[in-house]
Amino acid sequence: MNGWLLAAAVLLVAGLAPVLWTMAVGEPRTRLVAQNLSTVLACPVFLLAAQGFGRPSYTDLALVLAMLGPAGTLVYARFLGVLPRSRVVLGTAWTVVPATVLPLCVVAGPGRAMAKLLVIGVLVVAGNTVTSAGTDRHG
Amino acid sequence: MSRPVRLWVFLVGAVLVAALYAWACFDLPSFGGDHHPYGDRAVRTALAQHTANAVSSVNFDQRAFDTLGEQTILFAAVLGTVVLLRQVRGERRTDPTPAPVADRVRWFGVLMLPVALVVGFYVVAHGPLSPGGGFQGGIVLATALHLLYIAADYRALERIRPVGLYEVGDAVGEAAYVVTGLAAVLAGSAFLANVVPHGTFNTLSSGGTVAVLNIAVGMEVACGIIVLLARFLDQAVEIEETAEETGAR
Amino acid sequence: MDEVLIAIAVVLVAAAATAAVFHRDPLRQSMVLSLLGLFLALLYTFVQAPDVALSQLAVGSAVTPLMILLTVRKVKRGPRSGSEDR
Amino acid sequence: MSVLPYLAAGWIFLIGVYGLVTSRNLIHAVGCLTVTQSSTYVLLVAIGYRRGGTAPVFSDLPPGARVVDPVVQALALTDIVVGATVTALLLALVVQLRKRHGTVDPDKLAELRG
Repeated sequence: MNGWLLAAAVLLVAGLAPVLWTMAVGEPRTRLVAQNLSTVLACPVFLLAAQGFGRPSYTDLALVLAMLGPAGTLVYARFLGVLPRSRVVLGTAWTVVPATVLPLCVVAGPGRAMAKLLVIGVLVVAGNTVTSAGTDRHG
Repeated sequence: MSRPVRLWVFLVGAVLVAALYAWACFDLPSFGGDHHPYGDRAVRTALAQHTANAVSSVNFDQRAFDTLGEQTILFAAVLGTVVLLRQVRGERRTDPTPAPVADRVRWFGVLMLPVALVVGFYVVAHGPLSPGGGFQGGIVLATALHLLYIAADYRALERIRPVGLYEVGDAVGEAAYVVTGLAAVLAGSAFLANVVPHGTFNTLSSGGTVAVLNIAVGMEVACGIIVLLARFLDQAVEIEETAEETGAR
Repeated sequence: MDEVLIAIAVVLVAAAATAAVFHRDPLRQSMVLSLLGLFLALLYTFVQAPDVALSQLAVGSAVTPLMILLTVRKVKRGPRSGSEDR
Repeated sequence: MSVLPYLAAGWIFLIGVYGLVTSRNLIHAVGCLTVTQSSTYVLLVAIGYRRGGTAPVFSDLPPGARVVDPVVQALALTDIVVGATVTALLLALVVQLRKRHGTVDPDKLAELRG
């Protein structure tokens, strides 16, 4: 019974399934928040899967998503004209991401792997703090 | 054919296809089965060629000729889009106005650009080793460059992105792939054969031509996507139809 | 445990694909498409295909949405509507 | 579980084609085509899976390990990227149609020929 994969499954069902639901039925502003939330939740799932399958080389996926996730949200913000301020995304970024990265760092032990995990964690938190801070475009 | 008729024709066809497909699925080898003849041989060849990433070995070593075909499809699609989205008679180009973007977002774009470029080059260079390769790294590089448009505005992007250079880069990437193949012929073996010494396993120089072809494909995909997005951005942001064009239509 | 993850991912992908089809507005559809790309990348990772997941992530997160949205803007702008140029 | 991914791939294919047939906006139709293409990736990658196997990337794996099939992954990997550029070509065609006929509704386009 691999605890890491169990955590990934819980994140999938408890996090990403409601995001899909709000994306399907929500109105545009919450849809953009849902899209932003999906990338915040997906990064920890990739990291947990990398640890659960015992393959440190899978963390490249989380690295690329940590970079392109916020960029995708900003693309939508540019075309919707407004980037809604969202405490949900901010809260999730600052709770779920450290909650998965720190145990993984402890397990990985000091070295290159821990450095990579920390870089990914910082990228996700920084990127989504920017996108969740929100800009109400005037005029 | 009116809409309801079209829908009915589709529904009948869909039911038939669904029934046949479901029936076929139950005869397929069960999910997670153990019978993968091609896979085992591909892995064995990849390890023989000192390429750690068997998928890259399949793409750039065992099936390099098919990847040349894929690459030519990509090149033709980019060429088609460039031709379709060119500025025609009766359209004029206005220069884009700066966008009001929050400082945080602008700083995010400026700081993330070098990081994204480094990660893009990392993904391309580590093609023969870890998950990644020319195709994925090229897309990451192209998206990295457009962080400037996403976080700032089109003027900032246009200043650092001369489209002509990337069109040449697109062609050079494709040409480099073919030249590498011809070099193998000159070296006396088959087109696109892996004649370069394979180097030690799991190091950057391992895999012989796999690394070279990876870089060629990475360059072509990156430049191709940049040219594509450049044409779409021009059409959406800059090119407008002048009055007489709409009147004449 | 791997099978459970794969089953969850497959169900999420099928649901996202259905949602993507039933959103008639291209702007909303492109958002659901980017979510579908994310779920596909997750499914590929659980089926041990990280290269394919990386490719889907790179394409689905920024390139395809940007192209669809630029096309929507160009189509919506029409000949003489003086909408914002950015 | 032994046939779920294959059936899901079939479902995604049919729902994509349904969207394509009943679409009123060509950009929406191109999106539905992307959905239909992704059904082929799901089927390809699902066929290559081997229970208990891991990814055929030996940078952090002993060479003798039990791995899944790399050939189908190579097929799906290149196709995703080429599919993106073909989607761009289709969107460029939609822009041209909009310029030439002023509409993106496939039904209206059909009437224009008459």
